[in-house]
Amino acid sequence: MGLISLAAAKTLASSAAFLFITVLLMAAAKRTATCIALFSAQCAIITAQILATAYLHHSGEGFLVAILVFAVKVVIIPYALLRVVKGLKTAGEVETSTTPVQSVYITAALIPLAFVVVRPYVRALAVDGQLLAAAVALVLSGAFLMVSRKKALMQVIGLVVLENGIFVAAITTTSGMPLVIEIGIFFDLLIGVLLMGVFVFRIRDTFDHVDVSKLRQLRG
Amino acid sequence: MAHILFNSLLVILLALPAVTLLASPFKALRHLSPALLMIGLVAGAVAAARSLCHPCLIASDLSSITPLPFALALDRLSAYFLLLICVVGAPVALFSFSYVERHYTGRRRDWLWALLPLFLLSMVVVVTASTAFAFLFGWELMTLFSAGLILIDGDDSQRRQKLFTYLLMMHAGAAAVVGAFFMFAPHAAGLDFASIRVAAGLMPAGVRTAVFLLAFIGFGTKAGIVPLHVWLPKAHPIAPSPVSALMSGVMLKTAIYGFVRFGFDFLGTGPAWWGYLVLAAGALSGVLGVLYALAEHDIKRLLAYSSVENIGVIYLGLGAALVFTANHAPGWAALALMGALLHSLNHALFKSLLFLGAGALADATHTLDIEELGGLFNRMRTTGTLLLIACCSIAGLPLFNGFVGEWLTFQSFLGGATLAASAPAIVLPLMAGVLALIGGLAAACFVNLYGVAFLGRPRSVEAGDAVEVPLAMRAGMALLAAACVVIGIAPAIILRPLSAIVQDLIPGASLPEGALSIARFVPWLAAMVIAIMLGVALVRRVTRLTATWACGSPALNSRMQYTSTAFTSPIRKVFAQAYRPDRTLSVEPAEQPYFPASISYHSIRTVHFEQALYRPAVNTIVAAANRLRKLQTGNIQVYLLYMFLALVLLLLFMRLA
Amino acid sequence: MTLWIPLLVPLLGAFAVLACRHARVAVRVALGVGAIEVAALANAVWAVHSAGVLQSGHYLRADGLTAFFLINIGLIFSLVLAYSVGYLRHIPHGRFSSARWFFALIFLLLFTMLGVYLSANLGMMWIAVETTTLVSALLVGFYNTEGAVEAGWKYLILCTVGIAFALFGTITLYLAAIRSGLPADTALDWTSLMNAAPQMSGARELIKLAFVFVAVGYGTKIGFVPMHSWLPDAHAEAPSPISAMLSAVLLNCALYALLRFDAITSRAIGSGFSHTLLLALGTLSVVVAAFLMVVQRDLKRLLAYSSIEHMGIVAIGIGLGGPLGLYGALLHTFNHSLAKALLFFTAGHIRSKFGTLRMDRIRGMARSLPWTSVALVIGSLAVVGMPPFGLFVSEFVILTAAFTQAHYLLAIVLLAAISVVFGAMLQHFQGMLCGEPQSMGARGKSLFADVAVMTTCAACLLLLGVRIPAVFTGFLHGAMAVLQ
Amino acid sequence: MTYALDVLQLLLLLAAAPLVRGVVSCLKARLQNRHGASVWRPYSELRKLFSKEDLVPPTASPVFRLAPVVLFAATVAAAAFVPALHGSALLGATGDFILLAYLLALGRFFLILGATDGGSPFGGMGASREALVSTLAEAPLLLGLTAVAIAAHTATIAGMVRWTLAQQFFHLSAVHALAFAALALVAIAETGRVPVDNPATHLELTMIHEAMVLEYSGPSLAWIEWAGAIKLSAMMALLIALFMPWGMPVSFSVAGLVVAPVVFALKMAAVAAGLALLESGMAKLRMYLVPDFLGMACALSILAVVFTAMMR
Repeated sequence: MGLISLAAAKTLASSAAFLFITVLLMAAAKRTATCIALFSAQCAIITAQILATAYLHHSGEGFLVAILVFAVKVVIIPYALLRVVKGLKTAGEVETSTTPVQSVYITAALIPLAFVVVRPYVRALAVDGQLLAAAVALVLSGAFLMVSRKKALMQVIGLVVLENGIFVAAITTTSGMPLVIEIGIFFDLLIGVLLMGVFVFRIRDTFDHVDVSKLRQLRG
Repeated sequence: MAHILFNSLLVILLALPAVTLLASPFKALRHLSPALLMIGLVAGAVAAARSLCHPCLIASDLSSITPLPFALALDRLSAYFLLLICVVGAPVALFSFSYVERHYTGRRRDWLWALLPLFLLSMVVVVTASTAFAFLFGWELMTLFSAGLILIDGDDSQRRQKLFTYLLMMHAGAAAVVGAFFMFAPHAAGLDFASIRVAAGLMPAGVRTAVFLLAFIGFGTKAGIVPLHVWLPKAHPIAPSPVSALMSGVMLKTAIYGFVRFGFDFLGTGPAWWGYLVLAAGALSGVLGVLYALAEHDIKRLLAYSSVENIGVIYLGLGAALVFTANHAPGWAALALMGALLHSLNHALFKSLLFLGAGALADATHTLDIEELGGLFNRMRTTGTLLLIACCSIAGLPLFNGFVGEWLTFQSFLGGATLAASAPAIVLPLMAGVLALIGGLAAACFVNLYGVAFLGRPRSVEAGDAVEVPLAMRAGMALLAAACVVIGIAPAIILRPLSAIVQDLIPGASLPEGALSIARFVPWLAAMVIAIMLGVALVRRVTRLTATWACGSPALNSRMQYTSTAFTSPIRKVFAQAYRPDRTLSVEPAEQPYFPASISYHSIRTVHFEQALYRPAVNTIVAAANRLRKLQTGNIQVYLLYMFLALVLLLLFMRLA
Repeated sequence: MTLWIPLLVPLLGAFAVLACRHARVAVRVALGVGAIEVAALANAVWAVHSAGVLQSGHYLRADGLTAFFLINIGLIFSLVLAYSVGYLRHIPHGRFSSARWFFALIFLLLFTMLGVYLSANLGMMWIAVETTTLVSALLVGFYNTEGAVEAGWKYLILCTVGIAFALFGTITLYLAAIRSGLPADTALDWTSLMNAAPQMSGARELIKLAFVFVAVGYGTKIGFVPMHSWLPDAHAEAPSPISAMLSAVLLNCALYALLRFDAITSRAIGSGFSHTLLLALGTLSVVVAAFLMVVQRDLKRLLAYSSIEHMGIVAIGIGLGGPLGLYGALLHTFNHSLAKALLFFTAGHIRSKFGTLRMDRIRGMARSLPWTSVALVIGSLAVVGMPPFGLFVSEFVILTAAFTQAHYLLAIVLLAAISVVFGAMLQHFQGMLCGEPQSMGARGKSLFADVAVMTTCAACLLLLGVRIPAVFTGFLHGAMAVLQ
Repeated sequence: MTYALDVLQLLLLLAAAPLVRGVVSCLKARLQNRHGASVWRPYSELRKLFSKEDLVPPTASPVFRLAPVVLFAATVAAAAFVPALHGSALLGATGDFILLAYLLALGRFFLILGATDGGSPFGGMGASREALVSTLAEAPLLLGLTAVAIAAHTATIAGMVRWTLAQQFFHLSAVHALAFAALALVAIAETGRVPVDNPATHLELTMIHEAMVLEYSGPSLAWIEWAGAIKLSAMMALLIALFMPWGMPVSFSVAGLVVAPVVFALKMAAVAAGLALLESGMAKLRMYLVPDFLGMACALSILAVVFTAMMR
């Protein structure tokens, strides 16, 4: 058993680093499809982290939640998003208002900012600082993605990354919410993403483009 | 007894709209609602008169029903103003008996008979309220109903623009009044007048000054003090004549009631500069009001500006009273307050008479521009005599009621010299000069109005074949004229209750000895003047009607007479500073000025208050709004940025707090 | 049991309506389900009123505060249902935009909102608020026009981001509860949190952090400035009954969630921090909305900004706290929902008669739409806070509270903003109401249902302004007792 | 007994009024090396006018005939305030200066109405100018009288005279000189004497009072002329009473009754001479210089009030 607990401890320690990598790659990504892939990788890392915490805390629920996360976030949502990308048939690349280099630099700057923000809380809550910083970094980069990307779908991805950040923060600090709430949250997230997909198709039907920054009819 | 009559007035006024709308289809019941209105107002007048002698405190208390305490009471001051409302309301209702029949038909007529009682009811609620909620309830409704009544006359864009200014300024004024009432909230147990009085004593001086200033601005807007008067010449002329009579005669007095209630009943004594502020406002309004009235041709606009002037005279009296209370001279303060209150009643009487007269003229000649009238005395004798009485009263001539109010104010200014402090001893007597100037200008203004409108030759066809108005209209006007003359000749009947009121309001006030001497003296003077007039009239004389010598020209025609512009041009030249009209004289062709093909002269009196004070205020608001509107860019990314910035700012605020 | 029925009836109703083929049958089924739903709500409210607190199972709970808001939702829902029956003539056909879907989505929205009110658990409440966003996004985008799609998208994205922050706030509160010793499974229960609140004063920083995130999160749904940007677009582009439902009930729903949080935080760490935050957000909303109303050109956008302003006033009421502040705020939510519903109904009529909502293009409404003009006048007088109507009473109470706590500057700013709003509303509406109508053909015939709906709204507003019934005051005090 | 004396005093004033005007015009003629009409000419003029017909324009209204009646009544009532032979007058005991001023305003009000009713341009012109002059004269008149009232601590005219009688001539402060000057200027404007208005001429450029009464003839003109004369003598008597009352008996005594009329007559003659000298010395002011003339009177009265209040 020692081996498994050793592996769990290792995953907990290293997941923060992996999360940072996905955040940076996503900032640099040019095509939506790569973003979706990176997102599903991110969710995989989070599943691993849940499994590790569940194992260390010996909570049966944890495993159930891990399975749920894996099903919803790693498989269903990316699959849905990819179908939307294929359905759009328009150019797949990511139109951004900031050049890729700039966005990478900004995201890179966000990570130390996350560490600074988190420091007082790590001391107060005696929690793994790295993971909490990763959570805040995810939230900040998700926000940055939504603000800087012009494509409607990229905004959805930014949103979901932000949700990931919050979810990671939840796991590291509270080691898991009551199961019913977790299920409810995932269910909501799933429907939310599906609905956003429907809206993206609607925007394309009505406006023949999915560039969110051109949606400026309603002003004043 | 007064209690029952007062409640019956309230019930009648409340029920009348329903009665009107129900009775509208039946021809026979056409005069039901006007008759009911008359009965209600007479009952109200009797109730007010009785409770002037012995006030009954809680007349009707609906606090158990209404969401917030709502009670009406008839202390002496409220009874006096209720008397004012009913004494003016009844003749106006009588006048409207036939005026409304001749001018409005069908739905408009019903709407007018439905809204008029509600308008009166809201004013009755304002003057008799004894809780803040009731007062403000009546205060806002009063503006709404008057706006409704104005809209009955038509809603083209020009009238709507004036109505918009009126409603906006009334609402801003009401906001100040709300502020004034609620300033008592931290110190008072509840917002009824009794606990407000108690709280006023405990409040620090700074809060008392804030309350006074808010009350001054709030009630000043409704009364029409000069910087805040811009709505008055816009709103009153566009209302139907009976309604503008009520608005000018009575609605302005509810503002005076409110200011007296705050200035004397709640706050009591305050620093002297309160008095000087009110005096300054009164003087400014008085002089500028009458000067603008002089420059007007439209009767209703002239009367509206003259209301500004009379409110100025009332504020002079109130200002003197405040200065006296500040200098611990309650006797003289009581006299000054009496002068102001009496002038309010007098102004209500003759101003509503003048507006009704204007209504009668409009009814007979279909025009309100005095430049087109003339020679109406021979064609409308009763209206002519009644308006002669009204013009004499408003000019403040002895034997008429205008003089008595101004005489009391003059006496109080003389009393200023008896004060120890040197500042009031100089300022107050000088105010006598200002009041005299206002009186002189008012006399000139109304001799111009009467002379041009009623005397000489008719200047237009309509004026030529004008016909006397029906009996009900004349009867309504006659009642008001009778009241003017009776108060003018025998002021004792109104001075005794007034002295009781001011003794209530100003504690420890004993009137100076010679103060009410006018009550004994004027009847003798009247007797002597009338005796001499009879004596002179009885001297036998032979009169012969013959055309007067016209320096050889064939015959005098109406164009040779002095028009109102000509009559007032010397005065307007002397006081040119107050007008500063922008005149445009254009001569075509410009290169030969001495052989012009056509000359056109155009002079608009720029209303510089509006340009200097209100236009910039409105422009800044609209400019700020436009800048804010640019924030709503339409781009979702910018909206997201707003949210994240808000979150970051709040987190920083949390860190610091 | 009495709580499950009102919750499940709209869910089943939604599916039942979807199942019927013809629009006429769908309407009749919808009305039937609506009637049952209102009866169930009434029964639930009366049960709560007599029993104080109803708890069924682990997740459903209803107390005085819930009862008060259930009355609001019941009244407005029945009005909206009755109005939309007459409104169906204008629904253009396209995906999702048929009568069946319209009623189904309305029932789903009702189901989600009842979920928020009846949930005993803060987590469940968050989930319900999230689903209200999803369902109402579909309703906002119902017309499938360019504006509707854009508004729907912005509404969906902005509110989901906002709600995510609210989730983080809930989790932080959950963390604070666990840190101060609450067992994990009941750490999110509202009652257990309230009972344990005094011990949680230790985790002061965490609770303040939680409140900030919740304020921003649910603030987005309530429409506080600066998170309000979606509200004018959503309310302007949605069909009129839906805008009425959004403005009158959905904002109150989010406010209800914020009230639940404020109760816990003020009991745990004192109301100093949370109330100053609410006062700041409220005043900012009132001032910015007042100024923006001056330059609006579209009627429904004007009404949307008026909703932001009134939510600001309610926030100020809650921020002032104390019996007066709370009484004024709760009464204001109820009055405002009635007035705003009335105004959106009239907006629906104007759109159907004049084909546009551009206020500068509408002339002579008084002659061509007499009944609607009367309703518009009553509604605008009420919204502006004129005496005979309810909002004057609640604004009077809130102003008294402000002055009693010597917030002079705040009160003066509030009075000034109300005057600016009065000027803006008067300027826009006098142009619309008066003047000569262009050739608008026959006068709009108004359905009996619409007239009945509008008269009930106006009657309730007048009743609450002149005479608040004793029963209603009972509910109001019950709600206040919960929050004290 | 005092009532009888007051009535007698009033009748004396009314009767002597035309004589005063005759004396003034005779003195002016002598100063201009003219023989001039006899002093009693105004009486014969009045008798002539009373016997003539009263011509009334056809378009005129009853106000045209009412105006002279009200003017005469108001002026007589005003004259009843002014003490001549002894300290008090018929209405002077309780009536105060405000009533006096406003009674004169009542008379003027109806005279202006009568003028506009005539329907001729002269009437309108006279009325318009009279309105300007009387408006501007109102303030200094009242302020001047206020100054004296403040000094005498009473508003009644009898009280003021009694207070001045009690003072020594040399103790009277400069303030009284200011008040006297202001009231003198206002008296000239009110009664329409030379610098403001020329009573003798019918030249339309200059006449104010004459223009208003151009339409009147016969008894109506007689009453107006007489009222004008009463007003002149009343104003002169007022100035004398307020500023030079010495010679009036303080208490009631037979000797006083004999001396008082003689002293009063001498003082009136002196004032009449002063007026005649002023009128022949000055030319009539242009119409729009009259406001400066009255502005001077207003400044004087304001100073009087301020200094009286300071020196209390």
